[in-house]
Amino acid sequence: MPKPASAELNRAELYRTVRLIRRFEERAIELVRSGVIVGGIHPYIGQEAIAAGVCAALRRDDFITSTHRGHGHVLAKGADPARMLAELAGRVTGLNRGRGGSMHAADFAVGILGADAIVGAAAPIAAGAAWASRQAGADRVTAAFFGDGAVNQGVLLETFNLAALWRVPVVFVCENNGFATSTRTGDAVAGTIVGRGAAFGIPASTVDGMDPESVHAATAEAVARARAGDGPSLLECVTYRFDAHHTFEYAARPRYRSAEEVAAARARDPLDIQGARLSEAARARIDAEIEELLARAVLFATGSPHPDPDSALDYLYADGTRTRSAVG
Amino acid sequence: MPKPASAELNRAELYRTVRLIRRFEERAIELVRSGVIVGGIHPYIGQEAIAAGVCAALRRDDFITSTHRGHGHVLAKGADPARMLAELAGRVTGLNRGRGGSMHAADFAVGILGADAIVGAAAPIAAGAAWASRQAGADRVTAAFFGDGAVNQGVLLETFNLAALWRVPVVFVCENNGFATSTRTGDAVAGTIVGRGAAFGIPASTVDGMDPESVHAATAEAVARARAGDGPSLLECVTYRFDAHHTFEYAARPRYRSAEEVAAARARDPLDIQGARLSEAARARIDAEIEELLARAVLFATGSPHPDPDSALDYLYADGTRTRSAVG
Amino acid sequence: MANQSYLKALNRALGDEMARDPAVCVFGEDVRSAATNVTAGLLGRFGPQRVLDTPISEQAFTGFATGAALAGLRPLIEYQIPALLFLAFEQIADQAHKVSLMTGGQARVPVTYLVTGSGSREGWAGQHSDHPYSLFAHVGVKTVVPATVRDAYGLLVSAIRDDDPVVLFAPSGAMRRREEVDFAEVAPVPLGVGRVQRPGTQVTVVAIGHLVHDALAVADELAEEISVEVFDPRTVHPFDWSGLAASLERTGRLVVFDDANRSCGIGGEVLATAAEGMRLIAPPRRVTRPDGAVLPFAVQLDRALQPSREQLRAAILASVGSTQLAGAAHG
Amino acid sequence: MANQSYLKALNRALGDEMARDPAVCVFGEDVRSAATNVTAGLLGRFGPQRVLDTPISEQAFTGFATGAALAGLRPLIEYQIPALLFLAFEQIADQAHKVSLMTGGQARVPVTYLVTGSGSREGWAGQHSDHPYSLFAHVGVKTVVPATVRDAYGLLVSAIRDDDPVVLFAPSGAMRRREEVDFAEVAPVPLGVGRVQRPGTQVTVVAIGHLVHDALAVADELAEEISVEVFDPRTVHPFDWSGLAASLERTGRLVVFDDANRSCGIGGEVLATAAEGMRLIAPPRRVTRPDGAVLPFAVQLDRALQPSREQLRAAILASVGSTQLAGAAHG
Ligand SMILES: Cc1ncc(C[n+]2csc(CCOP(=O)(O)OP(=O)(O)O)c2C)c(N)n1
Ligand SMILES: Cc1ncc(C[n+]2csc(CCOP(=O)(O)OP(=O)(O)O)c2C)c(N)n1
Ligand SMILES: [Mg+2]
Ligand SMILES: [Mg+2]
Repeated sequence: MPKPASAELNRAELYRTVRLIRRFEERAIELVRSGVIVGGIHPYIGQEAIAAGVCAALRRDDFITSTHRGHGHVLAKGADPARMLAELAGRVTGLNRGRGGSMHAADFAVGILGADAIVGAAAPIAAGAAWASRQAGADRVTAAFFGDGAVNQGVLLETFNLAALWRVPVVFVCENNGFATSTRTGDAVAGTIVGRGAAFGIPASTVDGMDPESVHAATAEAVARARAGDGPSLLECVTYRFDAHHTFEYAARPRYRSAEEVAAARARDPLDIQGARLSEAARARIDAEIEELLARAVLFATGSPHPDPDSALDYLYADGTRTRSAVG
Repeated sequence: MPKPASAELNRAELYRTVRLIRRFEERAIELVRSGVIVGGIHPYIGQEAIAAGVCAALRRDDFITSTHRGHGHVLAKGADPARMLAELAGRVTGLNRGRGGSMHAADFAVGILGADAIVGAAAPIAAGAAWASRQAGADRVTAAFFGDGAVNQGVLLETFNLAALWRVPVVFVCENNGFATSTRTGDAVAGTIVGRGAAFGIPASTVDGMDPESVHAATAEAVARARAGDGPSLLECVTYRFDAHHTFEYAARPRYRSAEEVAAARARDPLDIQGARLSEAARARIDAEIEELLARAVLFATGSPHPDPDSALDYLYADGTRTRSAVG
Repeated sequence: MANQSYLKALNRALGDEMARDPAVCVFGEDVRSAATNVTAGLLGRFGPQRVLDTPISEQAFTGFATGAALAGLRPLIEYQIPALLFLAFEQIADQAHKVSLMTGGQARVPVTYLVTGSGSREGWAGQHSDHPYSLFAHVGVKTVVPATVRDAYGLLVSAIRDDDPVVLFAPSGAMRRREEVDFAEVAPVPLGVGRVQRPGTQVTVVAIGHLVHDALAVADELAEEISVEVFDPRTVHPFDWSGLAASLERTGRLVVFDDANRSCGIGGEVLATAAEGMRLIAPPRRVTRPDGAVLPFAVQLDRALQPSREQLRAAILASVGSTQLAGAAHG
Repeated sequence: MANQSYLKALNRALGDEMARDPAVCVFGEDVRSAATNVTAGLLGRFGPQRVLDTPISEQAFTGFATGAALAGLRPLIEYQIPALLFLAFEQIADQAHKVSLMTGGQARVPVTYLVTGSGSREGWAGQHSDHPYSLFAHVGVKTVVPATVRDAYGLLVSAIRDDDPVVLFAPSGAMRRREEVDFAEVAPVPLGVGRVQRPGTQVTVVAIGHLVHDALAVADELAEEISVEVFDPRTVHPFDWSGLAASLERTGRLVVFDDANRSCGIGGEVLATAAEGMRLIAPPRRVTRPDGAVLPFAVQLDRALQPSREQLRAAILASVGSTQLAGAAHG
């Protein structure tokens, strides 16, 4: 397994990413409450170690596809937090010019092919992009993020087969956070998640999804295998969703899990796990830096203009085709 | 494993079914050539042991779903060969009143829920019918037939998961005949077929699909498990398609396999394998009986009326709803 | 009489039918916890054998419901997003819909597909904002889009009792409506029968789903100048053509108000059918989403692509060709 | 000039584009053995890295092509049956179609979806006989239905070169057509531009796909009595509305001939759009499949539900309201 240039730097970097995601989500939730972000978000809080660990093992030119719970992936892959926040606020300065929002952030400049609101639907897209990269002679790798719920989607399993058959350089990252909305993983998944990868001959392993360094190590191995032309891997990162499935839950107060259960899970917080590996001073320095960065991001987002309603059909067709509008 | 009432009878019965299917297909191909059957058929020749063995282990009130290559399943489950042939010829006396044809024969009176032209699409329907039977308190079992190509269809894998989770009394029968049209199983399936069942915790085994008695024995076990409430099973029946993917191949002379390969496979013919277990006399008696039965079936089919064009929209809606026709 | 919500009407209709007919069962994601509230209380009343949480496997559980129907049950499936119907499209349009004809009438598939929250949900972006009822009308699946609390109850009851597959779209834009209604007194609303929600003499506005309420509001605004009839088809397939013809006999003018993409939508179908043989004294008009629209995330853009009251107002005025048109244009 | 078939036109266009642009690759079932013949010879010319046999996994390989397009390739997918588009509907309508707008123009998805043999194939029954082009027009995916050998070549070339997803339906009813043509001299046919296949002055017949040829035959039959213009839109989305308007300026009468289900089909869209604002001196008419039709297996029933020349003839006569109508009715 390839060692990072400097383990120290890597430690701090991983903590920095986890902290950035955590605080970004907390600020975003404030903006949902204050109405700046319309429609709510699916908070990534508790799962930060996965995005941080996976993306730390990727190059800038590697690709990822993300999910409805995708803020962490996008930030970890290197998108500008200010433009990400502007996207959540529906501003023209957003990553998608305000066309995508929380569930669809994309930034092709850093290899983020987009986040998908349809469970499992991005997996074949990731595999196709990975395959095409290899056809072009690049050693680029693609990581496809998805939840435990996605392993029950036919298209994901079809994609496992294609990726294995054609030795596609893709890393399948399953974030098993215990639930698909209110449904427990065990009530929806017969057999095991890793077993589903193994059935297609895909090397599959279970990883501690609360520890950024474990995730990074496992991903680095999978990425090395993919770059070497040895095909796909599946990582089941075991984690827990600390917050609501979606911010709409704040109103609904769901009964699918107890406060005790959540409290117990929170005892292993990726922020503390990685933070404990740094000196107090280093940690404080990073925390302060991130507060400032996010303060600027909030100002940037809230200060950016809303899109012009007359531009609503822009980009509908890539070649600029214009069809009929609403009133003929 | 429950022994059949009489092994002797069962032997003859199995041979009789194999012989019936083989000769039915041969007569049907003649009718395709003579233009009585329009659109051609997907011959089941070479795979008869599977339909015969599986259906011999089922009760009359058990259900099956079939495929585009379904004549054998339908005959083995007990549909009237004459009405089946009339269906292929598009006559009002056909099982589906001429509305379904070769790929869609259904006979609810003997538990045939229908054949499906879309690969894999009938599997969830079979599982749902099986589940509903149990809800109704019946110990009915459902067998779902599909080909090796179907194991790459997402809906089939989703169905494996549902059936395993809910312990549905369904037997998944995969007929691995070596090809999906012109594509070899090995070029389309990563890992193994039984491994795909096992991944969902479904007991899965590979069976000699050329021997009716092996298929019967394996199916009887799976059926017993399902009736006992122990859930689904997967049987991979290894066989070989002796004839064309579809009769259109007769014109196309495809190059995806050699004459030698076909000849070698034909050396193990289910008809001979089962025939060798009977006395010459018994075999001759059955053969003669079947010739007569099929001769009558051909007369019945060719002598039956074509449907009235004015009835083309009949049954479009089960409640008789009539919508607008072609010219307003 | 009590003040009831549209959501409650769906929940009540489903509960009443489950109580009335043991063959009715429910499949869907998070139906036990009732994430959308449509299935609230059903698990407790009817138990886990009739209220099933499914894995995220739309194709399989849609086909599963078809099989259960073939074996005698009357399943209802809840889909949390309209786009999920795209995943199940083959199982609905090519399987469930075709069973009756292709088996020569041997079988029926009484399954109800309930979409909780169709059309735009502000802030949920393009993959959560489709309004694809016209796709089902084209393939021929019975399709209903209730506008009112009463009809949400009456149409869901009829959909569940129907012997064919039926898709029911519950528009997000109608979900929060409330009406004074006693469900015990609401009769099932037959499929294929529309309703004049407001009588008028000069122009017929055919409005679909939640837009019925906007149409009524615009009709009230214009009441001084123009007498607008608001026709709510309630079912988009099969459509109540005789009801529409009767309305056009009165008014002779037609404007359709349809929150779906323009080309090949039900709005176009209504114009086409009226033009073929109904009374029209002015060119028919429609107010729809643009061709091939994808609703962008930002609220300003999302709203810009949905049909608006202003657009309807202008279309009505143009249709009547009244002097108010000039007035509206200038003022 | 050589006598070429429609199938050969597709095969030649694909081969020419693969030779011209190394980014073009082909995915599909049995494309190497060329089960449908559309891909005949391509494996030998371009090798296994550009001609890929896929497992029977329509959803995955459709999404796979989207991803390959995002990474710079121009995939073409062949589907052996129109119903297979239903399996991939979410990946096409909800993913590929929405990428450009939802990413704010960051990405494009140049994928071509080729359906070899759409509409009825005698003797293949209901699941092989759909003609669902109107579904794609409704969601907004560019959709072409070539009628002639030249257009099969010219439209497939344009579809492959287009930067958006494009569905091309090759009707079974057109596949066996032959024309004298030199492909080297055929220019790409721009999407969205129709063609007057036969000029006329009294009535415009808009015919889709293979029905263009039936329309021409009927126009010839009627030539003595009526001057029929046959307009072939070639692309159903985006539609050539100005071409249609120009034709109606000449004729003022409209009959659409469309081998798809009636409700919410392109036939209805053409009538609606014409009724909204084009010149019409008689009520527009359409000849289509019935509402929600499922084609039964038996040939007599299959044909009974497809639009016929007799129906078109009657519609033209009724539209022109000529005395021939009475004649036709009585004789
Ligand atoms: C195919 C599909 N079905 C249903 C939904 C509705 N939905 C949104 S998120 C979600 C749960 C997803 O669970 P999981 O994949 O575990 O991701 P998590 O939310 O836990 O991060 C569901 C059912 C959807 N978006 N896509
Ligand atoms: C979902 C789907 N994709 C493609 C087709 C076209 N097709 C018809 S039969 C066939 C091959 C099926 O192979 P297999 O499942 O092994 O069954 P077999 O023909 O060998 O009996 C294909 C690709 C189809 N009918 N359904
Ligand atoms: Mg989860
Ligand atoms: Mg096979």
